[in-house]
Amino acid sequence: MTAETTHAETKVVDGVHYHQYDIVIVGAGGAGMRAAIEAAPGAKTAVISKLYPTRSHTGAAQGGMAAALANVEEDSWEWHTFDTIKGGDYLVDQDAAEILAKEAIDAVIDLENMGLPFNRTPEGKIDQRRFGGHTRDHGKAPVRRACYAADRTGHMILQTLFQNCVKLGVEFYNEYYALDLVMNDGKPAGVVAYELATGEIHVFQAKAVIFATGGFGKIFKTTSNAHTLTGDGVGIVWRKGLPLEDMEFFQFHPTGLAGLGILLTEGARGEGAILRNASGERFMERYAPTIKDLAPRDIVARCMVQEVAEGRGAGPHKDYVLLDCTHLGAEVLETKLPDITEFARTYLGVDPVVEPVPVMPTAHYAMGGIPTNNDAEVLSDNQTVVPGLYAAGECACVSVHGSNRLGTNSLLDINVFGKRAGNNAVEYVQTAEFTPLPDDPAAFVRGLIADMHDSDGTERVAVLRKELQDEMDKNAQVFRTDESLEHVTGVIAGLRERYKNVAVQDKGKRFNTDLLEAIELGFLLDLAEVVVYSARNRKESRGGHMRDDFPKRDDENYMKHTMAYLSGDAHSSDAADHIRLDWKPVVITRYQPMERKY
Amino acid sequence: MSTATLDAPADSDAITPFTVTFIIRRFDPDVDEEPRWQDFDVEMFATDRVLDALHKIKWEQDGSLTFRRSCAHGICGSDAMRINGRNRLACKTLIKDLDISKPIYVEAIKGLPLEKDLIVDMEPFFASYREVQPFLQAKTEPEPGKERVQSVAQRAIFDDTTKCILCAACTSSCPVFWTDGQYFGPAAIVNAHRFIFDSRDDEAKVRLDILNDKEGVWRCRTTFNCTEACPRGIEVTKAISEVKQAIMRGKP
Amino acid sequence: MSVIEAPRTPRPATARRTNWEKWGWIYMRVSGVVLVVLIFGHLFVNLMVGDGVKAIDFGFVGGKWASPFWQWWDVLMLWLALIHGSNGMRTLVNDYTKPGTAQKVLKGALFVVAAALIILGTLVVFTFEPCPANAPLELLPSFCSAN
Amino acid sequence: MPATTAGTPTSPQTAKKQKPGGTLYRGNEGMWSWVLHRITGVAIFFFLLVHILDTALVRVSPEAYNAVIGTYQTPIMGLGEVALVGAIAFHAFNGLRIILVDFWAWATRHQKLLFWIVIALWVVTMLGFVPRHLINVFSH
Ligand SMILES: Cc1cc2nc3c(=O)[nH]c(=O)nc-3n(C[C@H](O)[C@H](O)[C@H](O)COP(=O)(O)OP(=O)(O)OC[C@H]3O[C@@H](n4cnc5c(N)ncnc54)[C@H](O)[C@@H]3O)c2cc1C
Ligand code: HEM
Ligand code: SF4
Ligand code: F3S
Ligand code: FES
Repeated sequence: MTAETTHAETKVVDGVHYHQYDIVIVGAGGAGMRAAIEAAPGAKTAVISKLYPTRSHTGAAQGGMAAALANVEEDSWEWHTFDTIKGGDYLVDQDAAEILAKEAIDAVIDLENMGLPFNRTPEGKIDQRRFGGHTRDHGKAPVRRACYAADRTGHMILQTLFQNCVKLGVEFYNEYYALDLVMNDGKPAGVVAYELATGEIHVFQAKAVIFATGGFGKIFKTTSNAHTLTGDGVGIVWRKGLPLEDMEFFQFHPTGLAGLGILLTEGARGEGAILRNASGERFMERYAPTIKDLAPRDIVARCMVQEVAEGRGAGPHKDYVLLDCTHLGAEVLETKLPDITEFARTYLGVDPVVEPVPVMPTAHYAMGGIPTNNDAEVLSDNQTVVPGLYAAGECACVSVHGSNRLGTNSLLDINVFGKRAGNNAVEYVQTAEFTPLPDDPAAFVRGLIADMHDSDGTERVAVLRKELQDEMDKNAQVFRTDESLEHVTGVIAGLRERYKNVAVQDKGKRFNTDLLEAIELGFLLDLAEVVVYSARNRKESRGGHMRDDFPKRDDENYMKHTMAYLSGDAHSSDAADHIRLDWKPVVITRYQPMERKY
Repeated sequence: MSTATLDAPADSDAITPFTVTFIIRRFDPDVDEEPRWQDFDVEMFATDRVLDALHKIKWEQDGSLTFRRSCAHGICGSDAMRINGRNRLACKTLIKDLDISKPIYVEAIKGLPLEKDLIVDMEPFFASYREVQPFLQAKTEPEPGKERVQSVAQRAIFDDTTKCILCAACTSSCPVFWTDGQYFGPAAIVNAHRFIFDSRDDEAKVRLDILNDKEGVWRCRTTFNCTEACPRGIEVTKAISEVKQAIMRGKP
Repeated sequence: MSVIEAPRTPRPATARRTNWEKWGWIYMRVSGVVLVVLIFGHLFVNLMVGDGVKAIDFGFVGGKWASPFWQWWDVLMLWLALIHGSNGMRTLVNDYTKPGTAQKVLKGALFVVAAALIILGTLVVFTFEPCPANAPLELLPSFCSAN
Repeated sequence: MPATTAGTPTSPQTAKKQKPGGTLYRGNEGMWSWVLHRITGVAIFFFLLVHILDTALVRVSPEAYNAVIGTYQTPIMGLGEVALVGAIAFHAFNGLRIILVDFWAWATRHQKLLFWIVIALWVVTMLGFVPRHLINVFSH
């Protein structure tokens, strides 16, 4: 049928394949493909993805994408800006939030015009629905702002973007793992990737590189994130000595299926579902007497964990609470919440119509990541831009989400900043020259792979990873104290030592996923260390970061972004030896920090 | 493929693991001439998924076992494979829904070139997907800054086929596709359907023309394997029939 | 958005032949419905009425074909069934062989066989002589009695 | 500009060996009805070829025709005719089922039920035909 794609290679030296593109995009999720749609028509572009594009985790998103279209009721992007800032517990850069809210409208319309099948109003316009934290007139009442396509908004976004990439003939390198960013003279010179199918190494020389590699929820055990969300992109940038921003802020969504972490949308509680402990008590009444189960995500998550910690958890191991939907009736469940109903039935064998569903908070979204400015340009410190290096999506931190992201704002983020990254990269490469590659740009990756491949170590990847995830869940999840963080710091240090002795069993070249899991574990360990280190340093509670020993927000000392740098000996076991923390001021334009009350 | 049994496992079932035998069709292109079957015994809980079993094998017994997976809850389409002779997603197939008194057979999907263990080359699959022009082609420009208008009813016509996650469970279950792999296959037709019946699209004719081909819809022999294999519950054969009728009518 | 040319411009008109696949598909269905009547009628009259298969002989056939009704019935059945069958066999050939010489040969053979048998059958039915000279009278249909 | 470039590059045309096989696919009514339809279709086709040729013998001579048709009346061929009629009946009824499935959404959803109706009709037909036919074959 279709002529087989042959990607132009410039040369093959010592088994390393060289390619040259103006722009290389790493990651083919929502952010990566949105960037590609801007970049490909304007410059020679390649998209490298470790998964087939449609496998990216953007496809898992259900709820919707926020934009003040005002299709069903009065709304304005200013209100959206305010909600975003307040939702992020005022750690949001307000100029960025303004861009997000303002460009949201175009972002949604772009998607519709590209073919996204949004649900419609009776007049045939894009339908909108309510979502947590989105209000009219600065908190007066909930507003219908989330544009949605059934409960498959993320799926539709991912498919639509992929379809348009097909239309534009975007060049994809699927199942290529980017493992290194080649920097030269403070500028990106290219990306080194490992081809999963063959085990060959490819060097992509590029004038501009865009990272869009998604999140890193897999540092936790219980997570709504995919197995493949191991934070490779963030880790690659970190290893280059570039900073990471606000890494301590991770969002825990209250209602993940217990033990599995598969997400049950906030909409369930919106429809009236109730959280109960083992004795059937509606415990949220005790913690939040007025709004009860509809308290913000961070608060609910914290209360659930407390119930379990105090022995009131349900189940054989008393390790979860129950989401009771039985009083909603089959009708509401089948029509309004069909997906979660199916998930509960399929994965827990629990029918929400007749039984309460076991739930526990699940690691959901990384607010932190690679710092960028509003043009999606990566920063090497508080303001210096790395020319030609861009980041967008969950791996980036603009920061539009501050310390707590509002539901539906991430699908928005990937579209707005993905587009900006693409456009700006095109503009940049018009005038930029290729940065020369060093003599052997693949040296680092070749070494990494060879070491891993040939290691005769005794440690197993799965064992280390499980220990990391278990300990992160126990110590750095919803509740954090200096003690728990100190403990997990020690654990990570130990794991990093043992990681040096890790071995893979698969010694083949082709589709060596064993080897890949080992490399991914390296990124997980690095990032977990930064998360914990940053968290220890923030002695306050704000948004997704809840310190039991410092339960209050402390604007005086901590109204600022954390910037973590890799310095010194990256392999030393003591984090303090190689992580340096700094601060970056929060951009405040219009809204002064207030106490966050709903 | 909604879950067959809804009865919740008795509590004791849920907490006592039992041993399940998996017989997996292995193929390592570096050493094997032909695929071979290999047994693994795994401790499982009733609520575990086949994907969990594969992970347990990979992580605890044999690191070289190779398969694709990502989301682990049936939305990314990575892990279509043949489980006890039928195409399913490993992450959506629970142990309790299988007969564990007998070994569970796991093998790669059929009809696409086998690369390693449970991994096949998906490129021919995506090639026929691309062939049907799976993207919106509208001749009229919408009002600047506005959406194209589409009624709720117009949107409903193609709703079913928008659910596709391109997992290939359907195409690789199709007996016609197995014979020579030239047939476009149900997934490509489903994705063509999604645009042919979208009121905003103006190029339905072109797609109908593409599918009115030797390797197009007429090769479908209504065996319904595709419909039964689809993890998203898409009525694939019905969609194919609708495309056939649109071709006969000459318009959607 | 499209600075580069959309990669999938409609296929060149040359690739668009008259589409036999569609007509083949429709034909299978139309002929199928008609064949149900023709074949079941044929089977019923030949196998169920009277002594069934035991009663079939030259005389029986001659008796039937004396009537244009049965002549046309059988000719129609011949045409429809043979074309239906050969087109069905063509599907099988498409499925189980790769494009190439072997496939061409098989399809050619199907065509030749079907065409030959259709011509043969049609000629037989219409040029059939129910009362050939020199044949023993007891083998012939009853109406042949007196020459 | 490469014509289509939305795919994974694969190593230049390494003619990949297709390795079919593995276990038998466990399809349901739809697949097995198709298998039977195909087998019966082919069987009928080959019978038809022979049947046209033997019938054509009426043009040769009454003796020739009767000699050949006589073999149709032996008990063994009698059983063969049962098989033939069984095949035709199934192919015909299932053919009608396929046509319904093709043109009627309800039938597309209820194809399994229709398959069992086909089987039921087939059984009824055979119950009507087989005894009568076998009596004809084995009597006299
Ligand atoms: C269950 C769930 C529900 C959600 N619901 C909502 C919602 O309703 N509304 C909302 O706004 N947000 C929601 N979110 C959040 C939102 O979906 C994600 O934050 C967003 O989709 C991330 O998109 P992305 O493009 O940054 O990354 P992803 O879509 O995760 O894509 C990452 C890409 O990077 C590639 N990649 C990674 N590492 C490498 C490497 N080393 N080399 C090459 N490629 C690499 C991957 O292959 C992939 O293509 C939800 C998240 C989850 C988990
Ligand atoms: C009795 C009435 C008949 C009906 C209702 C009927 C119906 C059909 C139909 C609808 C098909 C198409 C199947 C599909 O597209 O999936 C078909 C295929 C076929 N038919 Fe018939 N048919 C009949 C008689 C015959 C006869 C007499 C022959 C033999 C000469 C025959 C041989 C075939 C063959 C070989 C196929 C192809 C099978 C395949 O592709 O799998 N049919 N039939
Ligand atoms: S139609 Fe169903 S089975 Fe086929 S690719 Fe799409 S989701 Fe998978
Ligand atoms: S399995 Fe194949 S034959 Fe048709 S009904 Fe589905 S495409
Ligand atoms: S792992 Fe995503 S569909 Fe199974």
